[in-house]
Amino acid sequence: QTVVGVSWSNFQEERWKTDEAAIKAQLEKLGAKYISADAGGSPEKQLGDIEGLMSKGAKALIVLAMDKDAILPAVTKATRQKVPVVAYDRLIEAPGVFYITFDNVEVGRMEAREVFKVKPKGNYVIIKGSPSDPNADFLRAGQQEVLDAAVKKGDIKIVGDEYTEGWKPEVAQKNMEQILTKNANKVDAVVAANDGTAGGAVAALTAKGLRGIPVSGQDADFAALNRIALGTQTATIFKDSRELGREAASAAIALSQGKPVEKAAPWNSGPKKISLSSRLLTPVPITRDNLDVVVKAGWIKKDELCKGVPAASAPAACK
Amino acid sequence: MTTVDTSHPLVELKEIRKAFGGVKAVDGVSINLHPGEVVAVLGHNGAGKSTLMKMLAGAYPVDSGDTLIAGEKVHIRTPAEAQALGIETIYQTLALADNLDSVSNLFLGREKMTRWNTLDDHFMEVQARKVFQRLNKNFTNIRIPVRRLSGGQRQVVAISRALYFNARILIMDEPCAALGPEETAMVGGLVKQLKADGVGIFLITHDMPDVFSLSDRVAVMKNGRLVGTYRTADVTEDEVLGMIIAGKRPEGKEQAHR
Amino acid sequence: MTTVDTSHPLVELKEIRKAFGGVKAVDGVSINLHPGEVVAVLGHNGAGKSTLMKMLAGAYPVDSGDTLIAGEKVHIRTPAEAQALGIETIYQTLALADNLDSVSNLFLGREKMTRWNTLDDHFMEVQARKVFQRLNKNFTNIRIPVRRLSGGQRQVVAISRALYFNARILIMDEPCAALGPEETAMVGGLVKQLKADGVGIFLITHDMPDVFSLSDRVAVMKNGRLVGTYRTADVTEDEVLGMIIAGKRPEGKEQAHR
Amino acid sequence: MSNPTPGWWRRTGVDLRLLLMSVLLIAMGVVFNVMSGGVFLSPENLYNVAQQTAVVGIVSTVMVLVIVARHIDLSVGSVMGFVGVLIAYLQYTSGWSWPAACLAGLAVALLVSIYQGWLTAMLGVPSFVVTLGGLMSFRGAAFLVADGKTQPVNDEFFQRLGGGYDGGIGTTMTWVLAAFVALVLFARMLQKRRARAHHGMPNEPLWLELLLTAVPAAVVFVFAAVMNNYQIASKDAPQGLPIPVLIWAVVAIVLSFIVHRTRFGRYVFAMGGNPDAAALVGIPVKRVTLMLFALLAVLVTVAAIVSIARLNAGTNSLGTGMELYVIAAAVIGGTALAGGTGSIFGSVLGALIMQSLDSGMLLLDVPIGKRMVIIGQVLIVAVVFDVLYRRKFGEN
Amino acid sequence: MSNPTPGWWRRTGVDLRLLLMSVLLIAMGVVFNVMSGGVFLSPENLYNVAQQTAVVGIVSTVMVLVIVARHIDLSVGSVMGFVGVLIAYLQYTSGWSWPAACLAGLAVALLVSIYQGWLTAMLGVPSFVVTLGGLMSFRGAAFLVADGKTQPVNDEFFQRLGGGYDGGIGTTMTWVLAAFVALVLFARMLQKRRARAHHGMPNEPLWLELLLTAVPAAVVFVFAAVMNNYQIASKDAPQGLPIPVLIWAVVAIVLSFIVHRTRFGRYVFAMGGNPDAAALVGIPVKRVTLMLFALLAVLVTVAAIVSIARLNAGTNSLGTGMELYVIAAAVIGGTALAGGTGSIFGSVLGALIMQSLDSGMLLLDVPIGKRMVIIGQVLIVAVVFDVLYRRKFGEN
Ligand SMILES: Nc1ncnc2c1ncn2[C@@H]1O[C@H](COP(=O)(O)OP(=O)(O)OP(=O)(O)O)[C@@H](O)[C@H]1O
Ligand SMILES: Nc1ncnc2c1ncn2[C@@H]1O[C@H](COP(=O)(O)OP(=O)(O)OP(=O)(O)O)[C@@H](O)[C@H]1O
Ligand SMILES: O[C@@H]1[C@@H](O)[C@H](O)OC[C@H]1O
Ligand SMILES: [Mg+2]
Ligand SMILES: [Mg+2]
Repeated sequence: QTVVGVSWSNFQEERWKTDEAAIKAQLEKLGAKYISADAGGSPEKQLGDIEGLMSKGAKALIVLAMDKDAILPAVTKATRQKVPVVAYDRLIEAPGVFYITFDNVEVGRMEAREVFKVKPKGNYVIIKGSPSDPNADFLRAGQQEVLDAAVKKGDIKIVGDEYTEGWKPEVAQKNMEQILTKNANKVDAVVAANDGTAGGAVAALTAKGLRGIPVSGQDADFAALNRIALGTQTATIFKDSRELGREAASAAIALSQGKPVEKAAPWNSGPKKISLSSRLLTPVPITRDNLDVVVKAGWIKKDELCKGVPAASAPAACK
Repeated sequence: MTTVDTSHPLVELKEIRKAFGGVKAVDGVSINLHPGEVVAVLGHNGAGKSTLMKMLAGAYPVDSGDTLIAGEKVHIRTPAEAQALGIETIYQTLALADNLDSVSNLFLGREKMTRWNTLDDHFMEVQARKVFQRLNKNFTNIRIPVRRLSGGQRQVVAISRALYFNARILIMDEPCAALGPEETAMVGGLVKQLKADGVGIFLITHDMPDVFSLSDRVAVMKNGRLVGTYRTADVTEDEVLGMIIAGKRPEGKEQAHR
Repeated sequence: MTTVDTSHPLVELKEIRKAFGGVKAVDGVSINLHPGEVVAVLGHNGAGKSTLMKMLAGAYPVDSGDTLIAGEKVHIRTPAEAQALGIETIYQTLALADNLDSVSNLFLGREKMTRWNTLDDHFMEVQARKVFQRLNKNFTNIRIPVRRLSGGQRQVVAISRALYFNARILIMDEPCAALGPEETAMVGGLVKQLKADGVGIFLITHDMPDVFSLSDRVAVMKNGRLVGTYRTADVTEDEVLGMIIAGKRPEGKEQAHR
Repeated sequence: MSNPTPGWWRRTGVDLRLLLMSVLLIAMGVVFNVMSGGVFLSPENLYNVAQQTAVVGIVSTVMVLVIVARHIDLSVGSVMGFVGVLIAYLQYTSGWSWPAACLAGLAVALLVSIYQGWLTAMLGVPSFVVTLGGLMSFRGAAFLVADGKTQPVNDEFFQRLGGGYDGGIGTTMTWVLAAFVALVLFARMLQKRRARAHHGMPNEPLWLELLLTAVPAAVVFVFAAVMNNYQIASKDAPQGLPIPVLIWAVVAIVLSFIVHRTRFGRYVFAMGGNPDAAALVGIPVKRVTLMLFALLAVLVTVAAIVSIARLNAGTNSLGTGMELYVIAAAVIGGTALAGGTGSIFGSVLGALIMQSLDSGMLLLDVPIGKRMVIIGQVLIVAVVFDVLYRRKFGEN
Repeated sequence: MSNPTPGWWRRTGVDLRLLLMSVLLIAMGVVFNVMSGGVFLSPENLYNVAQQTAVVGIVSTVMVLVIVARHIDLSVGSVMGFVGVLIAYLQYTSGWSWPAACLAGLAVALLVSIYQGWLTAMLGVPSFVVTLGGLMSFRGAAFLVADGKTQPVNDEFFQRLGGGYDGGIGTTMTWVLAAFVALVLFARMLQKRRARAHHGMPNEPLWLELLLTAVPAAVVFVFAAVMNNYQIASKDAPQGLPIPVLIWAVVAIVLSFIVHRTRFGRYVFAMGGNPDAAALVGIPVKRVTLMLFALLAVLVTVAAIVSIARLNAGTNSLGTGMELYVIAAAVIGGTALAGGTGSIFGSVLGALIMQSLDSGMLLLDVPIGKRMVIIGQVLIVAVVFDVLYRRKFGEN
């Protein structure tokens, strides 16, 4: 029985639970064994975790890296021991790694695009992720790509751009409040790094009675989908973790048996331009109009999605 | 003040024992105290005097042995229980809360409350002023933390604590160790007055003149055991020293249990 | 042991002052000490005795005033500097590190080192054993933390510290406060022996018999100021008490500065 | 005089140290105001800052007592996260009503505090260690409750407990409350004078005491006026006092009362001043310690409720690192880590100073790294000031 | 007898408490091994656990001394992060050689420690507050160095300092080292016997001392054998002792030596036992405190170097929360927070116990939430054991 080790960066965001379930299920189906470790947000600890997983006999690794550079020693060790590594969700740029993701830069682009569609002009607030999580900067870079032209033209003014310590929603809330005050509440759109921080931003807006301001996030957290149904959040980026998890598990098994991965394609647009075999899944932006996607995908149950949504103003998916 | 019951000793300690880890600090000591009597408890350093008294004061639990107060067997488990029995203690270490003022320290653990069950600070201040006056006329800064008082003033506070609450039984553990001659004389006067009021007093001291001028009986301890108990009038200073240092009972003298 | 220089006093303190916040603890005190002499420093609680001595011992800096040792003006800023001048101190609070054993405490701050500059524990243990024997034959458990020793044993350690390093000047701040009669007698004997060796001693005490049996002169302080300095032989106990309590100089007696 | 604290201030009962801190706070406000072009002292921003400070402020008040009693609690952040997620979970996932969920949360918090208090009071394990363990354990527990999932809370009434859109008590109530507080201040002053006279103790001149009472009363009115001046654009009336701030104020007043007027408060200080003496004079030290931990549990629960109500959700990261800010607020407010000294009002000022600094720098767009550097150093400066102040006035 | 510690153990100089802890560690290893089907005690896993513990272990050794001296340092994690990023930044972005970068890092760490030590030793600000401020500030500083960007380190030699692929010292060297250590142990024992005889002091029977020396020597050999038994599949020789573990061992030995054989060590303990007495007997308390903080800075720098070498990168999150584990390791190892007692070897055991627990649970697939709950409680249990042990043997 093949043992596959999965190293998680941390479980603070709720989506990883779904990813885990998907990986587990797929491995079971393929007759492999799932073992895992969670680094609690610490790159140091993640190295130890991966070592532990290999001691335990992992023949393939799926790694959600906390830090794409700091993870390299573990990946090197694994490749040298001929244990294939699947970079899960976040890029790990080392030769031999198989990269499967919803590209974070792309997610950033989508977050910005969804808001930009609704508000092509005006004062934008950017709520960034944790200053100690490199992914926060990838997301931010993607957002900038989308907004850059409009910013240069002067259509969009970025009036607030703050990191959020530890991705903590309450910090995002406080930062949002101060940004609102600073700008006399003249804020027209919010691009938040994920659904947790979006939740903080929404709470700040609601408290000021500012309704109808577009806010986007990512992860399709249940709480965020519920907010979209309620109309307090505009969009979230649905990275169907179950698909990601399923594909990653299959890839890991294939690699451990020395077989090629289905639908793999070469990819080399990382910062170091190293060529990797990869599989890029497409994230789906979810708005009020296509909430049914997440329900149909079995991601969330309808009653959970529509909890507390008044029938009168309910989106189609709740009807 | 207190009604004096003479049919029983005020305090009877019987075969009291206490060990710390392997050290037998108090080892089968029996001793008693009558109303209006001063018993001087003597002994070398580490003899067990303070430990014995702390058990009576409820600061340490006894390992074994009986305690009788006015003829009734009691179990004193906490200082509060001892106080409820009328036992007041002046500790060798003074036992003051350095950050509180003299008034708060005087009433600590027994605060006077108003009818809304809040602290009655004004009442306490007025009372405190009166009590402190008895011992030291010049003691007026009673509202600053006792940490800032001189050694003598601190001792005044500690002694006043024991006086104010009308003790039946008073334990004084080297009350004059840090006092100057004037304050020492004052404490001597107080002891005599309390005696007259019928209070029973255990007095721990290393000072021979005090022993002979204040006590009715002496009880000498050595290495946790009681060497003997004698009427002060029956023994000489050398005999007392002999008991303390060598544990030698004076020849031909009878022990006295009352 | 020490060469005795008689042309100068061993210690001259001139117009020494020290205030804490607003309190003038020591207020213009001048006092001196000769080789082989014992000067008893007396006074009520809070008179400033310990503070004065702590300045000589380097524990507190002086606010103003001069200190001369064997005729030479010195600035004593730390206890180590005082020790280098041959000043040893037995503090009222003993000043022991409770978690270290008696040997370490004896040598604390002045450890004997091997030639590789590491602690020479064996040497220190052997020496310590000898020193402690002088004061107490039964003191053998010198390798357990002093926290576990009895009050008397702790005092022995503190006194030994001052003896071992061949003091020229010894400050004893109530060295017998916690001691039993036997140990007190022992310390008295020691004082006499050191005197004979030419050591100058400042002795702080509240005990009148000690004052009269041990000291050559008495210096009395009140409220931070010096009341007066007299030959012990010239004054009576009542006169001394009068100085301590009322700050009253005995009539018709001459002060003595040597 | 043997009392080196400046005599005049002491006689009037004014704590000079806290007065200086208040002045510092005001100065900071003015500087930020100028630098932010008048935004910092606007009613809106003051409303924000007051709200943002409430959660840390609530826990700080009781942390003062814990530190005074020579203990510490490093687990407050984790326990708050745990209890907060639990309350949100019970409402959202289990469908409980909010009062039931809050009571359950309180019960759990009390259990936690009894456990930790018991280890500390009965077994004598240092609270630093017990709560260091708790810091780790209850962070894990916070994750376990809802398996890491964010738990929204939607009850509109409940959300008001966190302030927010409908979370002010309105202008009328705010004025009434302010008037009430002022009344109490004056009544207390008069009652004190009467009691002193009755016991034959001298009183300060009436004009002086009137003045000294008028100043805090005026502060209360100014604050009320500011809160009543902030109106959300889309509403037809100003907000008035936000509920979290009201809760914080009530907590601070109750705790001040406990400190000054009850046995429990006095015992906590006595235990901090000299634990041995406290036991010897008959104070039930263990019981008081347990009660202290229980009080802490109550206020941590209150803080948890306010937090999740404010965020409209319970997240497993709630309260991470909060212990540091809570302790820092108490310490900036003059609570000595060695025990025995501390002031509830000081903790209020301490929390406000820290939060004003953070919010002020946010307005000025100071980037996160620099913000952290500055806040840490301000904490140190505050305590250096405290140390020098005490040294100067001979406190040690 | 007046000495209630079991007499026989005391005479032999064996610390019963640490012995019991070692037994606990071994028992834990055996249990995990059985439950994990033999993985836990495999050379590979032991090699990993030893490496993973090194960074926390290095800092813990000196944290013991800091706590013994009645101080605490809450800023070690942040300072390590700051210095680590700085060293990585100087190499990667500024292109310095690694030795130059490390020296610069050390210099900065020393500046930090002098600043914090000065506030503590000279101004008398409690170290808890100073380093609480430092915890916040230097985390910010870690971000500022490289603007939050991860700094890779690529020098292959430098990377070996962190262990990793080429980070073992090889079998031969490992055996040589083990033999050397054993030799020193025996030589020291003989030298001690000679010295005692020379001073006329009695010696224990030779067979007993031989036995007591043989046991640690044997442990060293077993450990060497285990490390020499782990071979990475793609390499043609086993790893031998990993360099971080070697560094940790050297640090622990040097610090033990400092504690037992130097003035500085004795003074640190004296200051912890009674700070007033220490000053009165002429110990230069301020200087010793400053030196202690400087020593801390040196070891924090070493830990930072090992960390970034191990990660091949300096990240601004480096060391976040590490202070908790460092303090916990010291405390589990028997260091009392009240000061005056502590043992370097104890901290080694404490760090190993925590890491083994974590790694063991990982092997058993215990999910993160539960793992955190358990680790926190183990810390508490260890200290409860300590408290009860001391009470039983009359230490208090
Ligand atoms: N809390 C304690 N823990 C351990 N041992 C103790 C404790 N208290 C006292 N002892 C020991 O018990 C013995 C008796 O001590 P105690 O304080 O009763 O002596 P004492 O007669 O009052 O002496 P002194 O004249 O010095 O006050 C001593 O050996 C002391 O070391
Ligand atoms: N460290 C200090 N800080 C503030 N005040 C002090 C300090 N040390 C002493 N004092 C004050 O200085 C005065 C003199 O104290 P000192 O200890 O010298 O008296 P003493 O004569 O030794 O008294 P005792 O007989 O009680 O030992 C007292 O009023 C005391 O309160
Ligand atoms: O999905 C997000 C992930 O990309 C980021 O790295 O961490 C936070 C998550 O919400
Ligand atoms: Mg005693
Ligand atoms: Mg004195």
